[in-house]
Amino acid sequence: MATKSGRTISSVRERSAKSLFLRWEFLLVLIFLGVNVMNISLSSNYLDAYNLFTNINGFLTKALVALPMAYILLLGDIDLSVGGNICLSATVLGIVFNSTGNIWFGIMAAITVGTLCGALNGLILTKYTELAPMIVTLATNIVFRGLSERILGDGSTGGMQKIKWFTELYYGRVGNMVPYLFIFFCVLALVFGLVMHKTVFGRHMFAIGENKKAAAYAGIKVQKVRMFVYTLAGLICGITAVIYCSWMGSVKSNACEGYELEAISMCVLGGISTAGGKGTFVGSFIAIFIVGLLRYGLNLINLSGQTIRIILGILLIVVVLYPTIQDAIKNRKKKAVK
Amino acid sequence: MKKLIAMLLAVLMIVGLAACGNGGGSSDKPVYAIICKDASNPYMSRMVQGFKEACDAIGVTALEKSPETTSAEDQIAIINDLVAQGVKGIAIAANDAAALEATIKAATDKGIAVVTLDSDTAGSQMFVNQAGVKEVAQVLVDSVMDMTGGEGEFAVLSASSTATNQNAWIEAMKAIIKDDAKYANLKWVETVYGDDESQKSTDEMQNLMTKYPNLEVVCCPTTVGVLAAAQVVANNPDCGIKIAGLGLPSEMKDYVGDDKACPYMYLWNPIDVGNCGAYMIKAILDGKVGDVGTSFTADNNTTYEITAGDPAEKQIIVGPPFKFTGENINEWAGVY
Amino acid sequence: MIQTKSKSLGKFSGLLRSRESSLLLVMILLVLVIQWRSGGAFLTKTVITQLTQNYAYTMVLSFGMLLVLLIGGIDISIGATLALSGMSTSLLMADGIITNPLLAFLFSIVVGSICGSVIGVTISKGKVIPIIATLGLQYIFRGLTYLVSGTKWVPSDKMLAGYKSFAQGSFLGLNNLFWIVIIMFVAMFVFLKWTNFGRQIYEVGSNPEAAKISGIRIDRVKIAVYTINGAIAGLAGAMYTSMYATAQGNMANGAEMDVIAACVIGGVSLDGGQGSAFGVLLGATTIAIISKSLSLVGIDAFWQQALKGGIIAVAVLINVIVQRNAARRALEGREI
Amino acid sequence: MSNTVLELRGITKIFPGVKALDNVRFDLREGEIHALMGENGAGKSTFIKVIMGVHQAEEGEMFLNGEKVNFKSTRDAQKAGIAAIYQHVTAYPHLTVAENIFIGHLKKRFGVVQWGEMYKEADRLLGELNADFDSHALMGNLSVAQQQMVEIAKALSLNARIIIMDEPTAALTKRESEELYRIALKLRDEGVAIIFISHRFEDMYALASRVTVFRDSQYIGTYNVDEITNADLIKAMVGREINDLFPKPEVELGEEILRVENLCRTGYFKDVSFSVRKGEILGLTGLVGARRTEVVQTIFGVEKLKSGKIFWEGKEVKVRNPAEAMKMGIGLLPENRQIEGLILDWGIGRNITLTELKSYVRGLFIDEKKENDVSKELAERVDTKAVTVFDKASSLSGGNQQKVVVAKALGSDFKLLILDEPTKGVDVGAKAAIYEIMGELALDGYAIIMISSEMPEILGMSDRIIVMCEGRVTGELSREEATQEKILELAMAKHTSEEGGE
Repeated sequence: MATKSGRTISSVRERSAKSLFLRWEFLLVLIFLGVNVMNISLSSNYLDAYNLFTNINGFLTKALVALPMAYILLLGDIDLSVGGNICLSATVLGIVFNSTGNIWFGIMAAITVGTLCGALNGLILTKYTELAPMIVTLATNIVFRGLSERILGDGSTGGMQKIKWFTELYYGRVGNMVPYLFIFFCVLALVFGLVMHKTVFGRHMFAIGENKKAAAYAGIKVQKVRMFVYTLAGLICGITAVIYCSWMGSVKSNACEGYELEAISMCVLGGISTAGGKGTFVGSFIAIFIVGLLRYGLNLINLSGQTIRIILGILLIVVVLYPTIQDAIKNRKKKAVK
Repeated sequence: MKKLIAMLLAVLMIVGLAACGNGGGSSDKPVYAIICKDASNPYMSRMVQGFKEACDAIGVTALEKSPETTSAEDQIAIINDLVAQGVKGIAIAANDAAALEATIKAATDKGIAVVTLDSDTAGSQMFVNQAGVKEVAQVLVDSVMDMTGGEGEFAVLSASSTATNQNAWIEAMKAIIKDDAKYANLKWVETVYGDDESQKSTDEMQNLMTKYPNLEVVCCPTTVGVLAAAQVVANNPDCGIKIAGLGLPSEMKDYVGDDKACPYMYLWNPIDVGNCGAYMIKAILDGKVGDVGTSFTADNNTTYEITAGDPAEKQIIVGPPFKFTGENINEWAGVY
Repeated sequence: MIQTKSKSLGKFSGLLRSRESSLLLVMILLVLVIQWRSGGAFLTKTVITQLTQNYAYTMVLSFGMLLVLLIGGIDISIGATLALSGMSTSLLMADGIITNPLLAFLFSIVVGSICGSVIGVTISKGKVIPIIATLGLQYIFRGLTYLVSGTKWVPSDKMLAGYKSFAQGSFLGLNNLFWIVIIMFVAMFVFLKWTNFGRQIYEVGSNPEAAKISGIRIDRVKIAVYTINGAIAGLAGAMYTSMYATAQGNMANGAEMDVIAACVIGGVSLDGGQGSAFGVLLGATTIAIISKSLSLVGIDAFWQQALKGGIIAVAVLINVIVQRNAARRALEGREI
Repeated sequence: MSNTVLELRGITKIFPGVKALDNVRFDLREGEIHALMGENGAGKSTFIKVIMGVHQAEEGEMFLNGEKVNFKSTRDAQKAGIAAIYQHVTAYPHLTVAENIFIGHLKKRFGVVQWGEMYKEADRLLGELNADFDSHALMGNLSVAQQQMVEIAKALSLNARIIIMDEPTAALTKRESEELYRIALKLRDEGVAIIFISHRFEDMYALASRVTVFRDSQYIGTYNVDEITNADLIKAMVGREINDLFPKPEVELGEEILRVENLCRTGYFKDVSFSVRKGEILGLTGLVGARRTEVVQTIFGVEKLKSGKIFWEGKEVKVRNPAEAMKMGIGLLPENRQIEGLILDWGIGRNITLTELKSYVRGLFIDEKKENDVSKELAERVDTKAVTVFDKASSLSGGNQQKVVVAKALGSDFKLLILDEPTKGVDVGAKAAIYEIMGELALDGYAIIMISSEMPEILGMSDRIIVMCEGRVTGELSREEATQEKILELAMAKHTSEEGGE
């Protein structure tokens, strides 16, 4: 097959400095620095590393579920059942631990239940592809939380804090400074990021999110990928449940309320577009810390919880409106030119 | 270039917005903080009012923090913030009987005095108990006894199934009824949960009336539940059901009285509880608090006797539950 | 060629008709089972009036959500819009600025429609995906509700007597709030079936590209629909606060989930273009019956949540199976 | 000489990367059927969309009954009395037939929609077209032909003075086409002016008095139907003699690679059997609705099979999904490139490597350098006009997009390539290049199945032609015996094929 007109196509991706600046992640880095500058100026003890890490640990449980949520949003799907899933898995951990007296059985049980709940979502959504993921995961969320309420009744299961090494999962720190959970989260985030951007599976997810039909014709087993991602979300919920029990020591049926919406806000802030297919993992990683530290800073100046919710709401809307504002500026420029 | 300016603008907007927050945390006077159960409960806001008055008297700055959801996680996050801000004392109405222990211990290790009020949790140095669990349960059982005339069906409309206080009182009521033959022919038909929401409490109350036609008394150990129940009874006067429980006088003004839905009810002054919480912090910081069994005089020159508590080791009782009847309800309605 | 069976069913044609009649059948069956299980306690006058009164506001919200779903959108901030409009109206009533109940209802509707139009503009002009726009605005509206009320309640004695008595009053034997539902149903039925704008909503939902080419201004339709939805949420806010005679910060928390479930059970498709006012009325009534009867039927409090989620899932699955069979039958009908 | 009802002068329309209309002229007289002919991609559909206000032309003017007009949307055009019936019907599936007819001009009295009147009026119009369904049916349940009849009824309900029909007979059987001719002639006699777009000569001869020809988005000429000969018309349309357009190399056929026996899928096709050999180009043709795409979708594993056997290299196989088909060596270039063949927002490099990503992995991750180099080589092999491999697929013209899809297929070692309407919506220059590539692939030993509804292409490129009609194989013609008339006759011969109906 000789090349016809000898026209050559360049295959070198040149990184213009300007393009680097305009990427979404740079805006997030800017906001991240802004938040830190604000926090430091507002209260001197923000920079105390120990307290900083304590606070970061506080929102890492929410951040853990943001990792698989980024994958789900990338596929153009959504999962509103993570809150209920963690609550049920944590309840199972408490019950199994109290009945068998062995924390290992509890941990295994929690992770299995979490993964099964995720697989249930996946099964329903891949068998009945016409069903809207929002309504299915909405229903399963109520069912999971309802089951945990059924099991616990008006009491709660607890006593996990008696196992010393188990509480170390959450409270333990390397050199009494950097918590294990923080390290675990960064490693997990790195793995999620690399899988998403550098592996075949990640590229397939981008393709499905961008155009399900074209992905199917290119030989990608779309429903298998969706099934795997929902089950993966379940697994991460199981692990988060274990960490939740290590942190709290006891579980009630109103645990982890609102985790799903928090996780979605973090991803959307990170640039993962809910229309699927766009967005980078680094963005979500930075966004997680923006949301967490902004809350911490605003707490330091004692804004009420509700005002913080308003600020987060405004930030989310401004960030999502940003592309449209950009286009409006571009169009006005084009009109001015013509 | 225009895009870069847009970005800088976004960042400045955030910094500016946050900077207008009310004042920095590092004023010179020591700070006592109070953490409520959630953001929208009138009982809690009265308790905070008492706490602030006491702080002004002691000469410290009072700081009120309320979590976004009624959960232990949010309270833990707030405790961590307060420790980071270097507050001297924390008074907390705990959302969970065990979950806060480790975080409180981290605070007390740093010399911060931590007391619990309204609902207790492990790790607290002192539980400011508005009224003993047994005393509250006793008055509730006695009201039911009196209103049913000694025998008949009654039900309990509680807050949420995870509310530590209400569950403790309900357990104590069950124990009292089991131990004493006097209450033998009281028939406890059901316990339902209104989740401290008007709509759910109203639904549950109406369901009770339909399911148990000859129900005589509904006991509501929560200010939200008792108001909703009273309103339902007031709306269908011929149902012949009496309401007992714990309620705020200002809320229940129109419903308490001999011919009204709620002949009488009990509560304690949340303002006193808040007040006492502040003085307890001062007492702990001054090292006045001895072991169980001893007593001490706080700066508001009232002496308190330390008794054994559960799950906190030490507790003091602010006073017996106060009875509100048709006569004195209006007088107290202005106070809280 | 397929011969459609509409001739035999009189004026209305095939599939849509059959789904609503099957839903009516399911509802009747449900009532009979509940009646049997609850020993006849369900079909009594008091329970029915309570049901129509307590769930009137969710039924009204469902009609607003119908419009939003018809154009292929979604709005999860209606709970927060309801709270904001209800709370601001109650606050103005407590401060004596609003003195007559009708004005209160109108003010609440105005606040609701402002919230709705903000959502509409964000989604249409701002090109933001509906789920994310309403998620963000839900945070903002709920936060504003607390901010406006300073996390305090508006107690019932501060409310206008006429405002509270309206919710309890009845006309020709039916409760006033339920009259609002009936009027809303008739208005929605006429609006969607007989007005030009009503048909445009179906067009935009059924085939947005064709609607755009044929000259319908899509953005204007979207803004109008979300504003109407906001206004309805405002009306529901007034209904809620007049019914429960108090205004709390966390009222109607999570109401949007019940409303979406009601629409889905009522046969409304989430991708737009499909759904009717009659279907939504049936769906909302079914959800009300389920919520009301769970405790009556002796299902203990802790099973309720799990069962409700299960019923939504089953209803959604039945919808899909019915659609699949219809599609398969249409395929087999084709002669090859 | 009846007066001119509609006139357009100097119309130019530019889309990103391509000039769809270049200084085009057209005039239409009252009570006249004026045919508009031209190859796919000649700009006919775009021209109609300019008239109907869907697109605004960058240059040029339009005159309606002498005065200048400019339509912003189809509603303006409808109000001015112009109605259009598109090839891909823009229907509202969830609404009833009556509502689809009266969309945009619902019968209202004091703002209230008069349903009774509309159903009655709709039934009258359908009766006139003697349609076999009534106005209560749901649009979504109707066949393409039925939906087209609703569109015609819609035009009648607007009592439009000018009706534009875009390829109306493409989906109709012989009987239905004659029905359409009857209606068109009746309208013409009532003074309605009709623009009739088609690339089938017998439509033109049956209806039109004048014909205008477009080629490569330019105006070629307007002729009286009875004055122009068939050959001259084709020459005007195609611009070159047929035979030198199709460089079909003589290929010595290899052994049979694929054989299918009585494939069935409920509601789509029944008893479809054929085979294809290495180096052979098998043409698969028929009218719209013949279900050719559905057949290849089943072979490729996108859709499930109800019954029937597939033999690959002699052995019977089960194809459950595209991945299995591709592993065996079957490649499919889908019908609508922009939805099924490409991811428009991605660069052409990533599109090309999508199907064989595994072969670019080094260790755990994708080696982007290798991926870019291989995609560059493949893109150049099919002579794609692009600057870098990172150019977005959406920025390319139709022809170049098709080349990218072909490059994607070349990335894997397929033995059979199925091309579904490979040259649809592609300018003439790119068409020649695609035929050349097909020729070279055949020489390389690939077996090729080409689905097409363009007679010149089928006749020019296929070794053997299978003709289908409404889900049934109605005949097989060798390259020598095949003519346009024979193919058309088979394409409309529902159930009259020799081996007898079902």
